[in-house]
Amino acid sequence: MSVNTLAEPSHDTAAGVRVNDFAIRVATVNGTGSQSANQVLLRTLFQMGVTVTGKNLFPSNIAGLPTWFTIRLNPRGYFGSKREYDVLVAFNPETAAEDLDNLAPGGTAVVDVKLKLGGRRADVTIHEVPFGELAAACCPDVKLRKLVANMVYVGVLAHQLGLEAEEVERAIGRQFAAKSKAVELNVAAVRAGREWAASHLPPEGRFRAARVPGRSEKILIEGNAAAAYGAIFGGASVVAWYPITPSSSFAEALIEHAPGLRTDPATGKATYAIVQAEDELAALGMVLGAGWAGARALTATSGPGISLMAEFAGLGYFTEIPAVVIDVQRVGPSTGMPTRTSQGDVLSLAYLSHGDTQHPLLFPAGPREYFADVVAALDAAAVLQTPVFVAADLDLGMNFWMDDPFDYPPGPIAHGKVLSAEDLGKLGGFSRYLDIDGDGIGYRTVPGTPHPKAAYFLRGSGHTEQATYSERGDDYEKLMARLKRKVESNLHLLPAPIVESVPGAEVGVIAYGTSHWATVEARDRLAAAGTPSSYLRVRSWPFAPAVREFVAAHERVYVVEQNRDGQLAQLLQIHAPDLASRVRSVAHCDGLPLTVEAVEEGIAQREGSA
Amino acid sequence: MSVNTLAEPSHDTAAGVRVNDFAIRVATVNGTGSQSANQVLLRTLFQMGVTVTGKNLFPSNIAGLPTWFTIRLNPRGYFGSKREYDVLVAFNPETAAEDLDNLAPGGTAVVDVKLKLGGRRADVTIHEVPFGELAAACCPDVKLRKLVANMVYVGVLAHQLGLEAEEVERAIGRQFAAKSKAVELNVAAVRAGREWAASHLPPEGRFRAARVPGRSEKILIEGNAAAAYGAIFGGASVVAWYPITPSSSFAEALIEHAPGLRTDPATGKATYAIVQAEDELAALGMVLGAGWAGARALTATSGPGISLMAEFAGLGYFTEIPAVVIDVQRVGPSTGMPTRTSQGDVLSLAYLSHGDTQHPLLFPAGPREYFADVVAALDAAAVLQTPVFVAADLDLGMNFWMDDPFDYPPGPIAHGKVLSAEDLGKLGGFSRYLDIDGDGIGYRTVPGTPHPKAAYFLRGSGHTEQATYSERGDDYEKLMARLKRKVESNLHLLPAPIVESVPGAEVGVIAYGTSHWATVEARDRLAAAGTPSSYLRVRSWPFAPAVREFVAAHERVYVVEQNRDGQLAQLLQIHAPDLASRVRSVAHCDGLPLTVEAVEEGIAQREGSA
Amino acid sequence: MASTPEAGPKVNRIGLPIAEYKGGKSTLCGGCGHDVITNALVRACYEVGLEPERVAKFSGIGCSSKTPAYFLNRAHGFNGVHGRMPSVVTGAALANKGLVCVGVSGDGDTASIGMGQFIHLVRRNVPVVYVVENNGVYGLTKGQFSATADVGSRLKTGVLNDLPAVDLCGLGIELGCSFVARSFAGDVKQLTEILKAALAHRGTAFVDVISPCVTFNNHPGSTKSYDYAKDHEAPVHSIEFIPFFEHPMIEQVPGEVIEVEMYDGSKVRFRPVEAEYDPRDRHGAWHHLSEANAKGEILTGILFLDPAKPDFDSLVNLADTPLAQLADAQLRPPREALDAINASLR
Amino acid sequence: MASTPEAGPKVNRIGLPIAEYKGGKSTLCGGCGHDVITNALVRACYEVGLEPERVAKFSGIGCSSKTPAYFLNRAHGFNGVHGRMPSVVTGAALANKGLVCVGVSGDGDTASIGMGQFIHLVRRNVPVVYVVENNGVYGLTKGQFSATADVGSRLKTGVLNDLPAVDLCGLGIELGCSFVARSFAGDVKQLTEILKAALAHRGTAFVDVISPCVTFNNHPGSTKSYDYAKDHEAPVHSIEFIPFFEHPMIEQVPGEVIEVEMYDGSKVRFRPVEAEYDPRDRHGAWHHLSEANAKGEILTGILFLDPAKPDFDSLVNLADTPLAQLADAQLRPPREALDAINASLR
Ligand SMILES: Cc1ncc(C[n+]2csc(CCOP(=O)(O)OP(=O)(O)O)c2C)c(N)n1
Ligand SMILES: Cc1ncc(C[n+]2csc(CCOP(=O)(O)OP(=O)(O)O)c2C)c(N)n1
Ligand code: SF4
Ligand code: SF4
Ligand SMILES: [Mg+2]
Ligand SMILES: [Mg+2]
Repeated sequence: MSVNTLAEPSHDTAAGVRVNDFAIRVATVNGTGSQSANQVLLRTLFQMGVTVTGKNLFPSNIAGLPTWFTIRLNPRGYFGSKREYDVLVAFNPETAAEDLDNLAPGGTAVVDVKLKLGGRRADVTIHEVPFGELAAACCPDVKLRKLVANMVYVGVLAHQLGLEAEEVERAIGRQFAAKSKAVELNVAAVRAGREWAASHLPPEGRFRAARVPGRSEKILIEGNAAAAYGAIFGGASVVAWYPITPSSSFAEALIEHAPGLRTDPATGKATYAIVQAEDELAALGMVLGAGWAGARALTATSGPGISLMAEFAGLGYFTEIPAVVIDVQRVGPSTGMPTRTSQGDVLSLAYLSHGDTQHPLLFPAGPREYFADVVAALDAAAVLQTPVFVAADLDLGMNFWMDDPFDYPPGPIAHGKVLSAEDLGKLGGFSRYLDIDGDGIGYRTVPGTPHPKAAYFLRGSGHTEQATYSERGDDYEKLMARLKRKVESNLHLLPAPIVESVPGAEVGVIAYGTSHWATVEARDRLAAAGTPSSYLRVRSWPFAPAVREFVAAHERVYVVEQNRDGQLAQLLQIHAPDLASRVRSVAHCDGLPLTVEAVEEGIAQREGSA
Repeated sequence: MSVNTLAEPSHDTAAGVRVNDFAIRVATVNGTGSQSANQVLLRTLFQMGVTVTGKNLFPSNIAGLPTWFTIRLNPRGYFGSKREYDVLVAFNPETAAEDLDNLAPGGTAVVDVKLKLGGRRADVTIHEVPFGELAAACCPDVKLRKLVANMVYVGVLAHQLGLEAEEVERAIGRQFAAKSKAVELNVAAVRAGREWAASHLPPEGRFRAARVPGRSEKILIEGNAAAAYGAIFGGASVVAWYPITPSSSFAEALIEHAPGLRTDPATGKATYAIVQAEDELAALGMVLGAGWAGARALTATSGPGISLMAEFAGLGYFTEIPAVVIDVQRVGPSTGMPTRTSQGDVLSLAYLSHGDTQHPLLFPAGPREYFADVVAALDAAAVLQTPVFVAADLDLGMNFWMDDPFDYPPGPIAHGKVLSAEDLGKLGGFSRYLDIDGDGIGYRTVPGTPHPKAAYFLRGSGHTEQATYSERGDDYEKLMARLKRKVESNLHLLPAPIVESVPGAEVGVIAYGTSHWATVEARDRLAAAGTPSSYLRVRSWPFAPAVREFVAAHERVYVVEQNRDGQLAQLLQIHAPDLASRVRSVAHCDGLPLTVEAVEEGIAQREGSA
Repeated sequence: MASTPEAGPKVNRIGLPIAEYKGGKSTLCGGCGHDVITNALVRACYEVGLEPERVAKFSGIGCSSKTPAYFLNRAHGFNGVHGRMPSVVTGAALANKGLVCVGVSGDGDTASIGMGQFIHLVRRNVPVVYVVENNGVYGLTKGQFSATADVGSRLKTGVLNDLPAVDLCGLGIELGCSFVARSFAGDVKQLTEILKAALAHRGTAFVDVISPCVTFNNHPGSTKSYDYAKDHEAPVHSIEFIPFFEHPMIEQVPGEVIEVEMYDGSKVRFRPVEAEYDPRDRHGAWHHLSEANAKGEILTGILFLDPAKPDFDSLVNLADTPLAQLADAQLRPPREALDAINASLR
Repeated sequence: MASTPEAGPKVNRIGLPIAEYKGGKSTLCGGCGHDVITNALVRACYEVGLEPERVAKFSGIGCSSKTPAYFLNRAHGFNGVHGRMPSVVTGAALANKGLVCVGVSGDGDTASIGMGQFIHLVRRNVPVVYVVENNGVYGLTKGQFSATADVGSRLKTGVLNDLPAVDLCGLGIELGCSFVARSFAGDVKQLTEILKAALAHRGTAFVDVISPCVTFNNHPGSTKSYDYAKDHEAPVHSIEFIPFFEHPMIEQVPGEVIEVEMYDGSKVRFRPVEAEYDPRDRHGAWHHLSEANAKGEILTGILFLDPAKPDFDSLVNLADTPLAQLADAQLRPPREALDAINASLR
């Protein structure tokens, strides 16, 4: 994904009206159906072609706690988050006052009249809406009223923001799919809200959404669903998982979509297996067993699962088994904040397991890339014969993103060096761990290959090139050196960094994964304020040579990431010790999607004292 | 432990006879009783006051595979290993030829006459001994003959090396403790060997051992046993473990020695609990449960166990529970070489668990220090309220080392900030995670404290200073910042580095743990060859300020360690990025105790190309 | 009993009102079975007059595992990691043998990820009241099947479970667990008596409670719904718990009633519903349970009970003073002892 | 049978001599029970005429777990990490449903660290012959007690085990494992028949074999020694395995003999020693076993058997072609499918 793919002309108009350039925050209680309402809002804007992001901030329980949904509209194609919000729907009595206090000056708030907040602030517009009455009027069923009330605020906003009624209704249709009764009910509720607003509020709000033409190709999707499609098109055949937020929706999307796409038409049977394991140790064990036996195997988890997978990860590395692990990172350590985003597992992933290891990592930034990275990881794992990790995060995985459509995987499926019975017939045998091709990668066979010389014995203990047991120091050293070489001399298999060189810039900025989006915008702001910078987006580790070159070409290099310790910056300092003093960490992690302001301030501060 | 504590006058004599300055290798088959014979040899030399090291190289099975025992005698107080050996006892038919081929030119070999190796090399002295006959003669019981044959080689060596007969017999007495029949039998076998040698071999060998006076204070002990005493004197009260080489002998020594030292005299009951857990996850879980409940809790394991402990380690860090984990490192990743030594877990330990973590590490180099480090770790864990890791290794843990006697722990037992019911009565309550003292460390209470305000709720999820649940970004950031500060501002609780500054030296050398011993000697050799160097021995991580100063004071700093990737060097590069280019890794790991030659060549080579 | 209207005390045996046994506000879904169990725990602790400070609470991760924050605010709590509560309890019980350990787990937490540790806890007979709030799903991760889901049970999405359920009570009996009970969040009276008996037991008191997840597993087609459990519950006996400090109302035990004396002198009286059900008979218990499972019945009650089995603390021969409270002189041998060791190593 | 002297074939049904079923040289202690089991496995595979290349061997870590290197050199092997063999087998069995999976584990590997995974493997009925070489100790780490050590058993050092043994067969029966057997390395004939039956089973065929550790647990005072097991073995029946490709010698099944047909058409005939022992009766099996354990008897034989229980591969509804052998066109949907997805996301 390139930078600023969605740039569009600014829509700012006169008279202080802001068009397509503001943020809406909806504050509700979870488990009350507000997610559907928020999805409808987001989808409507998307359908109108507006560059839009939706960030769901939800608690780690099932019902009854505060949740916030933030939608940002933006005319310059930015997908980063910003600290402020301009429009507020305050629906949660517990947080309403605080939410209102944090509304940007000049903003607009839609609050339940019952909350009696009308007079709380003079510098914002506060619309008090009788949600209860409106819901009651359009929903005879008392049980459903709470749900329906959410759609009433969609209606009020639709009026104030100028959302196209048709698109709202289309969005509702999609949201409730086949359930026509639900569609009707919700459409009615939106109408009730809109009508109430039309007769009680000023005709137009200060914040308006306007259709942007030429966006018909874009897609809107949750990151984990994109990754599930990646697994399906990447040819994954055995997937083992254990439920954990924020990775579960990956497996659940797979369970939903695989039957339609990967059922053998002749027999109606599955060309894949999805197993809910008893825990993450077992999930990776299954993946390794399957990968060894010739399947394209994959698991998805989050931090605690990664910790539990450490021993098996070392086995996979040391015995050279293809495997893919998706880590949808959340805030750690320990249980941490399970419903908050982070890039805090980078160091753990890179060196997962005791002993010397080094696991390739991929860092997708958006859904289209997440799709492609899962495909690439499956291929790289097969070719490199090693566990490969896709380091996603909650922001990417569980939020809905607007993106370009998925690309069909460019090449054929890569299976790596696998010998068939015929090959063995010609060769007369093979040495599993012998580096005949000089690329560090040996040839493997899979069990069941019908040839008397096909078998080898895989073991997590020391072994020779012929896969026999060994406690010899020289065998061990040779093996370990080859494992290092194997990864480091085949970096072309991993997604390459994307570089944007700005001639004359002293400052270089590096980001990766979802840190990209705020960084893009922060760089523009910094450039406007007199600090131009070059940019490199890391898409995999170990670092490609271009990363070193980039650092070498700049006086000061800021590594932007979402954790406490600047983990990728540390990897970079280890990678280029002679340039380590140029590497500065702009690490920020409070569990919320990274904001433009955090990046901008982080760099500006350090530049100030540079 | 200071450098060269055992320096003694050189004993080299004329006529090419080498006194107290050579290495003996005994090559046998494991499970045949040769360990006792080797212990007797080692112990005899120790009793004669000779500076001696014994390295047992054994396979990862129980019986029938090759094993080597190497004893080095040394007049300059060095404890490092060297590559060559000068005296060989070739007792294993399978490896005898190779063992003989590797004997240093001019060396002496004692081989079984049956092996017919007498004529294999002209540049060494080969003594062919009829072990079978000699054993048969002194041991009527056919079943025991194989065992007894080992003692016959002790007798032959005793004659050739000039071991004092009394000391040999005293050593046998100790080895077989109460079993007087075994003592008799073995003494007879040694005599048979000695007598045969007296009548068949030249009166004196080229390699001689001579008594060194003034060594009566020294002790000889296996590292893990020293650590077990450390646990006993450190006040450990709950120990959970799961068997794994090379850590099991720690727990087994504890089980052996604790009853005599930690039984309540009044009741005959134990003031400790030792539990064999069902695996390492459970072992650390028990330790955390016990530490939280107020015990001084500890576990010992090796690499695979460390991997399995990752999740719990993160919990301990994030919730601030005192715990000590001893990692007796072996060669990884995965099962690797379970009976070989390594320092390959350093990075894993430092950052064990997903998310941002940072665990204090201690690096003992010898048994006396291992004892002290376990005591220090128990204290540091209690005061810092965090898991502390003692990073030992197989070489230290499972070999017998000569050392100065243990020091009684200097201060009282440190319990850290624990509030009693009386304290609470005065204070009226407390906030578990509030940093009132400004040192990053809060006050804790233990369950069962009889005060209505004593309780707090420990959770691995986000929490406030009052230990209540929180998903607030600012609470999280504050907590994480304090955790970092807590460790980094209390480094004085960890053993300080030992520095030896050589004025004018451009080169600095850093080592840690057992890498120390070969490094000491390699530095002397390098200095003699024209490359003087300063030295810093790291004894804990995070690094004390002195480490940075040391790097800053030298042009080139070599970090000597036993792993593939130069893990401590990496930690140092991260610690001092502005000096990172000075840090060079001399990493070597083939599973054998680090040799002087590996260090010397490693540094010399890099110096050559510097 | 302390709670009978006649006695009607505002405070219990140790002078505390029930409010002192309460915890923080629950954040679970309204109607969740787990909240019912929380209340039963509060009541049981109150009625047996436990000092709240003597209790230590434990849990893993899940909706169920959140509940220790919702009872006994005056007791320390340890909400650890997923599936590993047993080891944490084991360590704490060793550190302080004076604690009354109460653990709350879920079916996912215990029967899926936690299976190994659970079995080893039972094997050691670690003293703890171990409650599983069993809803057949992973509530907190939004309703996937757990290992206690029955064959043929369906999720709301229509997904069918085709793997056999692990029966934690059957497993407990097979393993010789010294106290095995099953109850139902819809049967608070029975549940409370069982919990009181569990608190009087020394060793692992395992209590599996069917605790419907109203959000993800309370629909028709589920075998862990309130309706299903109500229709299929089959108590093997009625239970009366008589704490050690109270005189039984009826001194004479009627013939068909089985009375078992617990470790602390309390008594449990069982009046069989299923003819001849004797909770002291391990074979009979396994047999009954296995047959009931085959019929789709949910057998409830204290299914098996062996108050005499030695618990882990006694096997380990712990000092009388809890290890956590030992004086320094008991923790560190004197200087002479080290001198002797040094001498022995020469 | 293929091995009877009359038939005396140098090769088996598929034309292979027994040498083609052998493995590398054992590095275990001379006399170790595990080596006996290795030989029985070689013989069983040879006699049923298995193509060695169809077999996949699995193990964890331990002396026992080393043994897959000592049989069937022509089969792939996976010697993984300690206690986690079940998950690895599960993955491999899914990847290639054509494999005959044979796993060898130890009592430490399965009953201590591996307990959780073992139970979940059994619950899924993963198709594998799962052998536990049970010596009551951790051989490879020098003889500590494992979770199958009996109460009262003593180590050579005198250390007493005071924790109850986990009975893996009892556990298997409780969990509804579809094939539960126990044998003894001192009873090779029975063991070989059991292994042949296990190879003919589809689902988890669990075989617990008392396999004395001559170095650490074969002394008087041990309950897992050769002598103890010889003295206490109590076979419930004698077993005759009739492979699908052979005609039984006696066509007519005598009255007291129970014949069970296996998945591949082979037959197993049981002649009860214990009166009325019926291996198809789960309740009876549990009961017998439980009583025998109480008496200190080691019940051997195929204790329970249910050839009809669906195995995991069939529950998962796998394609006919093993997943590992699918063509690219079956692994990656066509371009149009992705176009349709993109369109659906607009
Ligand atoms: C190691 C790990 N894996 C996965 C999770 C995610 N997770 C949280 S709760 C839970 C299951 C809870 O199920 P259960 O124990 O039945 O509790 P319930 O919510 O149903 O009460 C899972 C899988 C986790 N927290 N840690
Ligand atoms: C994670 C882990 N913990 C501990 C060990 C050490 N270890 C190796 S084998 C073994 C026990 C083996 O016992 P068992 O399975 O009974 O096999 P046996 O040697 O008795 O045949 C242990 C604890 C290990 N390899 N990995
Ligand atoms: S999701 Fe289910 S288990 Fe969790 S709180 Fe809600 S009802 Fe209870
Ligand atoms: S130690 Fe025991 S189990 Fe291991 S090989 Fe020797 S006899 Fe067998
Ligand atoms: Mg549940
Ligand atoms: Mg064993």
